[in-house]
Amino acid sequence: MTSFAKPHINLKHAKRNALGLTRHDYEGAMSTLCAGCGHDSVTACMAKAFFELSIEPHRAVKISGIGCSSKTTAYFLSESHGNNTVHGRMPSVATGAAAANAGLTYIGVSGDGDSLSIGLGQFAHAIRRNVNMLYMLENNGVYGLTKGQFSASADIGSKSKKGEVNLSPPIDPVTLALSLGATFVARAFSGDREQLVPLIKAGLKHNGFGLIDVISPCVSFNDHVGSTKSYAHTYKYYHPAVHADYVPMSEEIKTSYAAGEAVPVELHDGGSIVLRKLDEDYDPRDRGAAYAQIAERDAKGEIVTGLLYIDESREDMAAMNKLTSRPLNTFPYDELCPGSDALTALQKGFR
Amino acid sequence: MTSFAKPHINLKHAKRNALGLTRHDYEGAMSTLCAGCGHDSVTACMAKAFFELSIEPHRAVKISGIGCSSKTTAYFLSESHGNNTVHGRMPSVATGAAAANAGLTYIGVSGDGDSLSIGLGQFAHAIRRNVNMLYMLENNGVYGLTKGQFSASADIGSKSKKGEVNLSPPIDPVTLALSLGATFVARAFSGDREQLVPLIKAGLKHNGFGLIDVISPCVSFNDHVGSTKSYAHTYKYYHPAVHADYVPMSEEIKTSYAAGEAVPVELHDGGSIVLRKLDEDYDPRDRGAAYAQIAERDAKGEIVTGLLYIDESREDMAAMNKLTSRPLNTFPYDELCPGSDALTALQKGFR
Amino acid sequence: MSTPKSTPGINDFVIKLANVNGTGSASANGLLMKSIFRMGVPVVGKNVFPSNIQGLPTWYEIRVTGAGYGARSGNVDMMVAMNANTYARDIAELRPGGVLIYDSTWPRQHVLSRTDVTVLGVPLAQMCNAAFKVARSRVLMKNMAYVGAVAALLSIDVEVIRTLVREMFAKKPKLVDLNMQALALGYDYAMEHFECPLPFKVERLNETKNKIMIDGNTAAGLGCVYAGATVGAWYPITPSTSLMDAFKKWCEKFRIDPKTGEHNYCIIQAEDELAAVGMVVGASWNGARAFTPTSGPGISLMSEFIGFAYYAEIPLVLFDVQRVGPSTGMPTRTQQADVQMCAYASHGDTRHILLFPAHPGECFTMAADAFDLAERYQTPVFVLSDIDIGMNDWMVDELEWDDARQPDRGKVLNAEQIESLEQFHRYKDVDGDGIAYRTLPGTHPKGAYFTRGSGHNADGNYTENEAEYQEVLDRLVRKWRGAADHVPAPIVKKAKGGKARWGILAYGSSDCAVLEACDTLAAEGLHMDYMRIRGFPFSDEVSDFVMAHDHVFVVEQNRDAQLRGLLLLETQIPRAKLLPLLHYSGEPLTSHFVHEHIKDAARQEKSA
Amino acid sequence: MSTPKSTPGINDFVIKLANVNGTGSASANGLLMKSIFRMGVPVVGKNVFPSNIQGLPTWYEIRVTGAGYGARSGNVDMMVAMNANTYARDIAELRPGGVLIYDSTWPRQHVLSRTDVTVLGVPLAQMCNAAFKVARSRVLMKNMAYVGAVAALLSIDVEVIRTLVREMFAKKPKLVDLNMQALALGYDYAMEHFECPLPFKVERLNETKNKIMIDGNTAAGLGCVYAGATVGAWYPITPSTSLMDAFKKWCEKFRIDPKTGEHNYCIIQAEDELAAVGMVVGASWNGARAFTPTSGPGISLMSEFIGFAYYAEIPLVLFDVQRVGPSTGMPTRTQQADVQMCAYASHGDTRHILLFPAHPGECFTMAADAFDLAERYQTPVFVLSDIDIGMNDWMVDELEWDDARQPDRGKVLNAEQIESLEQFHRYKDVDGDGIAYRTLPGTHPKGAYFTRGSGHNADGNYTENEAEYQEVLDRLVRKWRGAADHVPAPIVKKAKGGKARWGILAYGSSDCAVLEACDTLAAEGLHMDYMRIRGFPFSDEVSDFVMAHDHVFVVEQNRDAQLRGLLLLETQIPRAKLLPLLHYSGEPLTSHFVHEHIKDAARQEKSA
Ligand SMILES: Cc1ncc(C[n+]2csc(CCOP(=O)(O)OP(=O)(O)O)c2C)c(N)n1
Ligand SMILES: Cc1ncc(C[n+]2csc(CCOP(=O)(O)OP(=O)(O)O)c2C)c(N)n1
Ligand code: SF4
Ligand code: SF4
Ligand SMILES: [Mg+2]
Ligand SMILES: [Mg+2]
Repeated sequence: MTSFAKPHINLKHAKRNALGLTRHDYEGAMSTLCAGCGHDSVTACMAKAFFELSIEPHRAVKISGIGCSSKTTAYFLSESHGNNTVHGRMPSVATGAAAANAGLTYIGVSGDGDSLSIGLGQFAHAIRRNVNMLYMLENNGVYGLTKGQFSASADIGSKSKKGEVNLSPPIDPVTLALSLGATFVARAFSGDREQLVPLIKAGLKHNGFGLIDVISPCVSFNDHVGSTKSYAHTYKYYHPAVHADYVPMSEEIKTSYAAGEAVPVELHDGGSIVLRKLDEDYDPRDRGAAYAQIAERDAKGEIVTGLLYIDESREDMAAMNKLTSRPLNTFPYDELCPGSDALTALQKGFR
Repeated sequence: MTSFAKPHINLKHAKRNALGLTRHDYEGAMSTLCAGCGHDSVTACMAKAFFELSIEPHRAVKISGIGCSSKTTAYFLSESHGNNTVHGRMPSVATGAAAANAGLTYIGVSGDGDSLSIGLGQFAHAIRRNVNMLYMLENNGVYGLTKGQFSASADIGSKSKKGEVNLSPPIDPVTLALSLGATFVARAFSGDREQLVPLIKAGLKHNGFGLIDVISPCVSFNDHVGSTKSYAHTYKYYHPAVHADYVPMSEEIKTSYAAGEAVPVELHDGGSIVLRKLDEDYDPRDRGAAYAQIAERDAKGEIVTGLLYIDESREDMAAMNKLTSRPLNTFPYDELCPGSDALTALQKGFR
Repeated sequence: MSTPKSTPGINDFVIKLANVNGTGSASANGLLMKSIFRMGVPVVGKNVFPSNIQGLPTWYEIRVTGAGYGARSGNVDMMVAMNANTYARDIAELRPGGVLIYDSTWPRQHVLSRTDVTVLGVPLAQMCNAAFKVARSRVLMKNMAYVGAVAALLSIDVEVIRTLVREMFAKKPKLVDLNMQALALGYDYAMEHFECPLPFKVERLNETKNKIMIDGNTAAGLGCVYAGATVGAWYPITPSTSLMDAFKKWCEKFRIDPKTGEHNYCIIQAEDELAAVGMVVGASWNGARAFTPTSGPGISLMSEFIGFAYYAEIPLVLFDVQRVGPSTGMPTRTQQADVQMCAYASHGDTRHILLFPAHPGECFTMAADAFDLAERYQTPVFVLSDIDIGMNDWMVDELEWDDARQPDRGKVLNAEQIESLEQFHRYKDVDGDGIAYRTLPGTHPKGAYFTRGSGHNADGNYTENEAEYQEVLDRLVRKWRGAADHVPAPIVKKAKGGKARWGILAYGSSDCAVLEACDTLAAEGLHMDYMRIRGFPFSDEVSDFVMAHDHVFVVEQNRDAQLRGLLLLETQIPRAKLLPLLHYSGEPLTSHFVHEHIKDAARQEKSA
Repeated sequence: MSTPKSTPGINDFVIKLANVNGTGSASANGLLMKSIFRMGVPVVGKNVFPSNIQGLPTWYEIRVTGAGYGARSGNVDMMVAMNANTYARDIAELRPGGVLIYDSTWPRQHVLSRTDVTVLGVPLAQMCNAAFKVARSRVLMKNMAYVGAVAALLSIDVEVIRTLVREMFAKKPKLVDLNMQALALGYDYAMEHFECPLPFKVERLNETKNKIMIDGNTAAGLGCVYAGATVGAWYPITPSTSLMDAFKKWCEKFRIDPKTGEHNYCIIQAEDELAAVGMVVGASWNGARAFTPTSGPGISLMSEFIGFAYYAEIPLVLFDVQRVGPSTGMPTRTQQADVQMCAYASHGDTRHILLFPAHPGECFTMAADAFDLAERYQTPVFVLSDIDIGMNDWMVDELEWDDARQPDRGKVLNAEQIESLEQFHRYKDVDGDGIAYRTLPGTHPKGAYFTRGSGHNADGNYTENEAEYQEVLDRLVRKWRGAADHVPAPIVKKAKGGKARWGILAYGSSDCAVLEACDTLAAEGLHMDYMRIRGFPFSDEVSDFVMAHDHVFVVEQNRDAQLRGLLLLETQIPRAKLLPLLHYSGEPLTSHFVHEHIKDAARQEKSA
């Protein structure tokens, strides 16, 4: 909702990134979400991460579905193209866009309703295809925009604002993604920007589908006592297991890490994601173990966060399709059309 | 395709079940599938299981999507109502049907294309709701009816008939169902009727959503060398881990099992499913452990089969909805309509 | 277009309240409206809200109409301007001579921009900040405070408001006092500072005696309960959500066994609309009365299943509470732009039954009719409501129910009937009316058949044979045509004083505006006959009505004249007779709009 | 209806081959047809196959037509009856005096049922069992054996067949010998036992010189390559699957860098049609030429996204290879019953551009046109083919490509153009043609805008304002109307000898049958003008054509006269002028059907 313009004033001494841009250059229209909504915190983290990575805003593309969360693509990076599509089907639009031009940075923003009910199929299949994008799932356990129905991520026993108790087992995006072969799986909390900003940077730099499931409380419909997605509940039970940050190629990784303490994962672009284990026995490189650990702690009500799994070895969609590195949307026509002679020649086979 | 009637002749001395019916009474129209198709074996097992359980055919309901697998509902239980719906959306129709009358036995038949691509969302959410039905997923790794495209269950590295190699990670119905909280999860092979028939019986008697993922080779499009869903490959690598059979209440469980060898799981109707562990260390009562074991062996190319997980404690959809035990579709109208006096009374609130 | 001309008077004026979404204004405004209703004076209320939870502009319009009209008039006589972001536009909308009320806590430039209106400042924030401690109360109580001021200005009986407050907060007595206090703040301030009441004001009448105030979704949900519906499946979408909320509420009241706590209904929140309609297909096929409420995007997603139900002949009741399209459009604004889609939804040759309720009263009755028709014709039936009907409180006649009414379950064979048959043929036209007999699963072994969306013959068997396929397809049209005389019949209001040359056709929420426009036009000497269409396929009456006039205006709330399109496709009416009169801004239609357009057309004809 | 009367003759007869699905007959039958084509004699081939992989009945019809007609005639002069399950029906279909060929290995009751046809038994199974060892060969080789027999009876040049066999099995030389042997078996048997050739037979001509035999899906896939499409997303569905198979094949031929192996195309098998169309939306929005092939059920599922693309103004190319509806219907049979759905797909006020290719040649050209139109008008464009065009091999003129042709990418601003703008307004009608300028992501910071399916104004900003909303919606209709003169123009074939009183309108795969019927009718003294419609919205030419005639028959392959419906909705043509002539059995239309209906109508008019 860009109907209210946010005044855009760059402070003279504001910090500038490698492109000479300030934080303000990464902002968007004024948010129309409820005051205090977790999604607004996530939006701020997005802007910060892009700023710190010095990504040119117009070389980024924001795609979303429908929901309060999906609206937020309008509230950061006003110089990026945005596409606020239809409910639950952002992944397919992002997939098509990424096919057309693999040279831009793709961010998908969605909600738990958008991704886990109507959009479950597309979410799962974008993971399978390993589309090169950052997928932010702003998870509040409810349908915010339609006023508070349970979503599929609501936990068993969690209470709605009206007092109803959810009985169906939740779909956990993290374990689901792991079981579908996802290559970058993280969980975070909108209330912890120190953790989230570096995760976003790592996700943006990961080559393939990067999922960040952010618990992002809905203050209007799911922030009451009895809700397991409330701010208070999440604050109490979330547990950072693995910290991750992106280190560009230019910055040499200076420290040499003690074994089991921090590990650099080398990226496509020469940079690295540095993993710092806060839980010694958590291994974000072993899918099976990660799954088991998360499942076990989930069962105890603990919310394990951080970069829970990473695999830089798998090909992304572009590579699996042997896509040329030149964007398909800029190919000159004469390289695409085989021409009349070829047409004459091939028709010999039709006689 | 019931256009070809199968001659229906009961042999005089044919074995009869408790209802006095013979195997023939559980058959359907002549199959129009390819000779040798795995799905026909599954169909035969279905008929046998119903016969052995002495279920009245007209008290069973068969629902399916679209695909060769989905056609098979016409080929057994000709005295049951069948509903061959639209592609991928059998689960919702089954859910609605079960809501209308919880007193019948519901069987859903689907394929890997039907369930894991277009139908993934419905499949997952029927599991979450724990709809009381048996869900047969006849899994051949391809789209049979549309002539051999890869389905989402195709393994990485599996080859198509034309020689293409699949690169995307498979969606495994078993691990997916486990991660979604399914209460009865089995895997089987159409080539092993000894294992499948008892599993079907157990699944039919389970109170809730019973998934049987049957590897059921497509002889026309996915039975070649290089395919991991071919008959030969499956035969070689499938491994029965847990055998399960249904024992009705009337039949006392005679043997007393040595610890760790066989365990009866008590059912709603008073009968039991008796689990016999062929793998000593496999525990079909521990979701996390089951998941980890299957994932580990899958990774090695081993196809673990049998009743891989069971949980009789969870409420099914009817119970979660506090549904009356009387079928909703037979309620007399005067019990449903509050009448004119109530209408007058309630309208006081609208002034 | 010119603005309306009539001046406000006793029991004849419009109050518009401009608020910020999420500040609790809607309930205060509703209370204001209801207090007038309780004074026996007819009211029309329209809540125009944004697709947002908090912060965007929202408006509430209350028309006080002693004459009992049901539409917006198009006037604004009093504006309560509570939203700084929309001041300019709100003030501009006020008619010359109108009254502007604003919060004078802060100086406001805009209020000075017009000299032709009376500006009344009330220091609402200041008073509330002084009186209340909690921040949230300070915001909320401003609403009650302006209600008090308005009550004083319009001489609304404060005791009536107080009673309403007590009822509203019956379960939260603390809130009663707070609200009473706020009410008094505004009331007293107005009495003290302004000359109360204004020349236009409320005076007790006795015109709301057998009336209720209800929204269409609540009424439709209630209608489903009375119809005996037992299964409801849905996916949340504005503006249909409250229909299922209502069904749930009534079921909880009437359908839970007090002893066992068991439910004789089942409501399923589906994972999406594809699943919601699939659940209805499953439940209906299995013999329950089942339905799904949704809006345009939902119908688009349901299209494939709708075609399946049409071809496999499964009853289906769908409520499309229409909102502004295309695509996400304006999800909290009103339109009638799904008519054509619903009439022919799905690929292949398909045609469906549509019902067009004009107000919440008909949402109740047509909900019940829809189930009868769906089961009688074994086919999808759409109830095409819209956000104006569905989500606004309308004053309507008290709902009635005939206890002798029995549901029409259509041609369903019971066990005995099946037993007596030689053989059961699912799709055979036994009675010559195009409607075949059906059986329900579980009834009898001989009644089993195989339902399919693929080619089938009269026996229900698979076929790829031309003649067999066509036999079924041809019967389906015959069956559908047969419904023309069984959908609710059109309602005709003849012009007074004999034969009118011109007519009007309208449907759904356009009704009240047209009725009023007819009166206004008649007063100006332009007499029009008016027919309101209530169902599709059209009965012959519709063509007869049009043919009896030189021209007929077809009033619709969409851009593409969609119902006129159905008339072109399905009747023999010459195109030139049907003049489209289209309104598609998203705001509920005003009588003024209809009146002006027809007057213009008349003027042009005369001058031509 | 009576059966056709003309008797077969040299290069003028129909062979029908009745087979069992999955026995390899289709390629043998295709080869038979192609051999006639290579002899310079025009042919028409129709493959009627079941929705099944193995076992159900299938038919192949080859019309030999020296006159070069393109449709089925409606006759059967020779029946090769290879399917015991359909004997009765197949034999009945043969015209009196026709020739029946059957496998005389086993005695067959049915072949004796008619005395008015010549019955020729060939012991195919017996000969093949004797000659071949492998079971599968025995089955497959029966097909080549009957090809040999037919060749002898019709004096088809065996050397031509042998060349074709060699080409067909170029990569599997072992199979060449087997097939040659089988061919000889049948040929020799026939030469020995029957009087060869028959009175009706093939004689070399020179009428296929600049012709090719191609199916529409292959041609459309090729057209996408020539149009410069780079992204194709799809979900498998009969009968559109082979379109994407073809695109893939041509891309592999032309679009892989021989050095690096890199692809400059991307084909994505989506998880369903909802995703397939979403991918096309994403790719097109991002500036690639993208498309999706599908059939009716797919369009139903795509409806919501189609409305999004319409309203957000995103180019979209959709191929709907139509099959028989409603629902799953008869998925391997042909129909034109998605016309109305495609014209108005999605909720709210929406209208789209349609193209109607009549044969594979136009599938090629219109594929290219579709991308130009979609990008020019920034909207969904549907190419409405059908299974008859899409999956049958048609004889058409050699395809041509003008190397000077450049794609029309529409109004896309490049970086320089954006740089020079004061400000970019996404949805502003700068040029007065209703078409706004668009920008592509990544081009320039000033070109960034926010695409949405929710209410937006000319700047692309979110709005719930009535006037702003309407401005965009009104422009959309103007834009759409503007396309009327840019879709492929109708083609008119005037009756010989001046003004005809009656006309015919048709489109798509009905064309050839109508062309032939016109000739036949003319020969009988009934002269008709014929217009073939090739695009929607309709240009004025269409109305002018109809208005110039007393009556116009609208020939369609659907039950509900869907194109006639579009004419009623979108033109001023009086209803009575448009006489529906409908065929919807699922079999490709015959010239006989059209001829008979119009003749009857003429007779009735005379007698009336
Ligand atoms: C096809 C369709 N169905 C339903 C809706 C209504 N709808 C809008 S947002 C939403 C749920 C959003 O939930 P979530 O994705 O969790 O976002 P949140 O608002 O909680 O951030 C729904 C159901 C829609 N827009 N489109
Ligand atoms: C909406 C829709 N899209 C596509 C199809 C085409 N289709 C029919 S069956 C099928 C795949 C079936 O695969 P699977 O479920 O694995 O069944 P199998 O034939 O392998 O047993 C597809 C894509 C369809 N019928 N409907
Ligand atoms: S309703 Fe909830 S999710 Fe939506 S903006 Fe408000 S707080 Fe955020
Ligand atoms: S195509 Fe494959 S799945 Fe289908 S019937 Fe044949 S063998 Fe079975
Ligand atoms: Mg949410
Ligand atoms: Mg399959």
